[in-house]
Amino acid sequence: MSNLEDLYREIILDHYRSPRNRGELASPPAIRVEGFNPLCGDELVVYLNVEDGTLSDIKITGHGCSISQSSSSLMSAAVKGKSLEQVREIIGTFKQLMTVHESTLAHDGEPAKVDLRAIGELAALQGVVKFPVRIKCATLAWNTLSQGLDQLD
Amino acid sequence: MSNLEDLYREIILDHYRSPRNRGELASPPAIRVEGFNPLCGDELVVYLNVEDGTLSDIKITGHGCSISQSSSSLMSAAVKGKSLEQVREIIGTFKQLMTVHESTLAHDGEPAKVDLRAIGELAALQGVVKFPVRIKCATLAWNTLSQGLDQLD
Amino acid sequence: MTSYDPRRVRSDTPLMNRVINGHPITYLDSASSSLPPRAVIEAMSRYYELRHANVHRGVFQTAVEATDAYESAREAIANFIGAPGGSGEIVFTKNATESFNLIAKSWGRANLTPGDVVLITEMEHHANIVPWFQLREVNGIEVRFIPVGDDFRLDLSNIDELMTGVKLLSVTSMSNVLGTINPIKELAEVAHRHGALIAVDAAQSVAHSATDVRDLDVDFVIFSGHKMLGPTGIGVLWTREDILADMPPFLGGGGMIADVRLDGYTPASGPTRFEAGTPPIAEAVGLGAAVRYLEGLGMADVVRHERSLTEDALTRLADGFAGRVRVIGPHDMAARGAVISLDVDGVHPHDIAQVLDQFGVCVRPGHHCAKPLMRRFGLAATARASFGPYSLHSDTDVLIEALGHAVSMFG
Amino acid sequence: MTSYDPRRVRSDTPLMNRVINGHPITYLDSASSSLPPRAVIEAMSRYYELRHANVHRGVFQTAVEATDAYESAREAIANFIGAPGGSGEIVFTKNATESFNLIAKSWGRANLTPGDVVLITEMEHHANIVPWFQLREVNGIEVRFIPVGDDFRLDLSNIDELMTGVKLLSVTSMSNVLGTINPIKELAEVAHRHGALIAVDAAQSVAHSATDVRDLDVDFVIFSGHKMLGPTGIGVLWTREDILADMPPFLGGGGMIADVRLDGYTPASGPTRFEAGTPPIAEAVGLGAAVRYLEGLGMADVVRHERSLTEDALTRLADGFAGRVRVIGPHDMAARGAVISLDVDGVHPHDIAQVLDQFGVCVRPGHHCAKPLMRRFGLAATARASFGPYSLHSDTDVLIEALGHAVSMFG
Ligand SMILES: Cc1ncc(COP(=O)(O)O)c(C=O)c1O
Ligand SMILES: Cc1ncc(COP(=O)(O)O)c(C=O)c1O
Repeated sequence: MSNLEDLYREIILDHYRSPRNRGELASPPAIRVEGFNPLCGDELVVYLNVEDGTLSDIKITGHGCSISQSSSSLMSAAVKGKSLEQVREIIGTFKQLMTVHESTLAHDGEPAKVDLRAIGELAALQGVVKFPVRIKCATLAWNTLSQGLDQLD
Repeated sequence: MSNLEDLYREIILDHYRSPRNRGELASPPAIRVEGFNPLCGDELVVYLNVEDGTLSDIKITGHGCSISQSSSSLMSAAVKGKSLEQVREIIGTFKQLMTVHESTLAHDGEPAKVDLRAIGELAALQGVVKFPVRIKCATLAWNTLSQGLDQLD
Repeated sequence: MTSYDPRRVRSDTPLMNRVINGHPITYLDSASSSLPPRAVIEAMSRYYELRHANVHRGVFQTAVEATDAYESAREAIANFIGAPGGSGEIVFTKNATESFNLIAKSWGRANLTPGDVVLITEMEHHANIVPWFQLREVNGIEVRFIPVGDDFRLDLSNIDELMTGVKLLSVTSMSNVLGTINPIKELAEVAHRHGALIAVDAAQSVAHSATDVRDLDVDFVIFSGHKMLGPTGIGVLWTREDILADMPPFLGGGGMIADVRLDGYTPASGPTRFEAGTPPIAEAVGLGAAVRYLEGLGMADVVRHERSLTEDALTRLADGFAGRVRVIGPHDMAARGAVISLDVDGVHPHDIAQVLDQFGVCVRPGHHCAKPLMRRFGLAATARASFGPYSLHSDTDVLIEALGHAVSMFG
Repeated sequence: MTSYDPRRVRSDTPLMNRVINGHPITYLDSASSSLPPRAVIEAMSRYYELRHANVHRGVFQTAVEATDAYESAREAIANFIGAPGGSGEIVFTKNATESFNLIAKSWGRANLTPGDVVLITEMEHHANIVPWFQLREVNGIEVRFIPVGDDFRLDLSNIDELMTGVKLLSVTSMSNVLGTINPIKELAEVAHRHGALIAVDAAQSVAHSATDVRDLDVDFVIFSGHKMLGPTGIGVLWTREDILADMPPFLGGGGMIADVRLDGYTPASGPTRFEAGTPPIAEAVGLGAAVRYLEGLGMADVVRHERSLTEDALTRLADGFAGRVRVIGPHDMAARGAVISLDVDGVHPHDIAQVLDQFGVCVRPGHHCAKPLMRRFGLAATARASFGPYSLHSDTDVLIEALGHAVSMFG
């Protein structure tokens, strides 16, 4: 069960049971992006308010498994109120976190270093990499957010 | 090699090298029937002249393996000049000859009895039943002849 | 005569020795794909070791043997489903899905014109939906659905109205999500009364009950090898000889022709017309072995055993979780099979499957290729457990225990 | 690095132990289907014994392993043919024939309009002819043939004229009857200069020479598992990612969709859009093992060995039978492969194959699914001998001896 406890850490279950920043924002002005995982049926809608280069508000609706739901909740908490530059940095760090395990296996080199302290609660998602089929659950919200930011350019 | 010599008896090779009744008949009045074995590419055309209930003449053209060619030659020699009733009897006897082996295997009962003396040289084709894939070569001419007779009805 | 014992089937099945996360495997995903017995695996290995060759046009010994093996599999299947015309009515495809595409793209294109209706049901697998949508794009047919009631059964109250304009009724014999067994014989009678044909998706039923196409009086039956203890890579289409004879070719290539010229081609007759290219030879050998194995078990005994497993599991699921576990499918045993879809309050099917995996329990989360049905019941996914002839009551013990962990974990 | 030894390949191949009519088998029918090594047979058995499950939507351990095994086979094949876009360009089909039907019925229907020309050759296999005739029936395209010269090679003298109106040039890399190897790189250049795409039937070449789709600069490549030491029931279509992205669905069903509603469906993207239903999972595992086995041999060494076998056999056939044995195919070794079709004066190919079988020699009589080519040379059939990586010069000894018997028997 140790693996399983790695996956379903208390923080994750907490965010699953009580997701942060759940809901909608009026769009426009908010950016509205849909995310979809056809294999699982997970669906998300991410709403973004950007003001003066800052992600002033974020709301998320949708349904999915505990991993995709908690990941979106953790994400929303991590990026809300941050500058767009910081948001992009957090996205980058998260994606690194999700590939550490695989790249270590694949290239047999130095594992990429992720500064776990810098990402706070997000580190709880680290256990997902041991379950490769679930990585796409964890990344759905993040990819959707990225798409939303791309619309700003 | 004993099996092989059973298949390629001297009579068969002789009919293959010097086929009897090869050629065409003016049609009409002759009945003209085509036979075709799509798997082997064997092709036959059988011409029949019927007068007063007698198969007064038969000619065959086409190409195929030694079995299909010799079988058609042996057939032509066996049926030429015979009454239609006799021809149908010979066809029946030949078909029995071609199924003796299979039915013996399939039903484990008494082998059907074929009077080998009654069919003369045709008995040389008996070895074919040991080579089930070649049975369709041996029967092509006979099926074509049957179709021709059916046109009389 | 038969002495069916699920424990013997289990010991015949190599994958049952698998250990997963420290636990012996508890395989509850036979509705997705069944586990082949040693006899099937070895029949294919022996085929490759002793007699593999391409079929149909060979004269040499192994080519003759390979052809015989391939054709005798066709006969075994014809026999298994009681095909009145014998092996000449059995077409080998790559899976059940290709079989449906064959019906739609050959029979459908030739026989349906704009406005004609193909009637299916809300509980169909995508394999029996998408080919008809594709045909609609080119032929302008209408695709109509028989609704599913709140009791998870077909709502046939308006069936005669629904049949207006219908040329084909295409329906599953058993839902791969709900476990519902549909009244095929009755539906065949309805279809024929309205001058329509009936196609049956037997993918879920063929290894779990006896199939007699003559008794059912149906016109097409399709199924897949890998759901009946056979291999992947092979499916079956059965149809009546007279229907088959009039169906135009589907895929083109070698084997399905009588002649090819620079200016055109003449198709072959019989099942080979629909078997373009080198067929799934080893797969047919494996499927033939699977059918012989199933016949050895005796389908009547298999049905009885799987009913008892299902009934027991339904009772324990209803009793055990204080109402948190809901079965999406008929709760009574009248006309339902050994497929149990679960919706667990507060636990997503993905998480259920993940937790259960830690106990070696294999259940499938997802929409099970039946999205219209999922939408009908307002669900994105279920966690589905399904039994096979090797399943035991002890599998249910492990399932219930593991499910308990999942439920308490997500509190 | 590699140390290819055909005798080791032979000892890896269980069917080589077969005794036929008292003789050890002399297998000379690899052009029809090759004999799989133990590694391929065992990879499939192990798959069924240890990790069989349906792919794609499973969370439990064996479903994850089965999916990984299936997808890693896709990667192995992408690698083997140098697919620039990797495994996302590899579609699994049931055989080479289905691959051609996929091109014709998906890409062809979407991209060709009445009057557009598909240019093929007189030496094509029916798999690369009939699908185009079928497309002609629905789309009104023109199917045009590059002629074959008396030297058994493509007559390219008028190629620029022939290219008028051509949208697709579809051509075999090696004739399965003549052994002729066609200049694919040159033809790709011609096709692209005329704004056409080029599809390559690599069924005969893929296990007998290295394939590098990037170097060849082609647009589609198709081949079959069972001709490359792999199993039956699986074929491959490779095409460039950008072409694949624009191709509409082919067969409909589960797995190939992103969504299905009561009123329509949305197809998935990537190779899965073309893989409806449960795919050939065990077959992909076997094909992956076959590709790894071939890579272990080293294709350059295999080519060298098969050239030497062919050259030797051609010489001995020309010398040995006082002109009674005619090779239907190029007599020199420039651009020809290890397929030798024979026309023997006074002995029908069926009879040759029958006599040879008595000596355990497997050769294939017939039209080899290339009827237009047979007509071109006024033949109904040939007897074809073909080599594989397990063939030895001693096979030719037995062939020549047995052929001697056949010739003298028919005097
Ligand atoms: C040149 C060529 N193309 C295509 C095919 C068709 O392959 P398959 O029968 O596996 O579909 C063959 C095999 O006979 C072939 O030799
Ligand atoms: C009811 C039903 N029909 C059709 C299919 C499709 O079978 P296959 O994927 O083997 O084509 C399935 C399998 O998922 C099924 O459950």
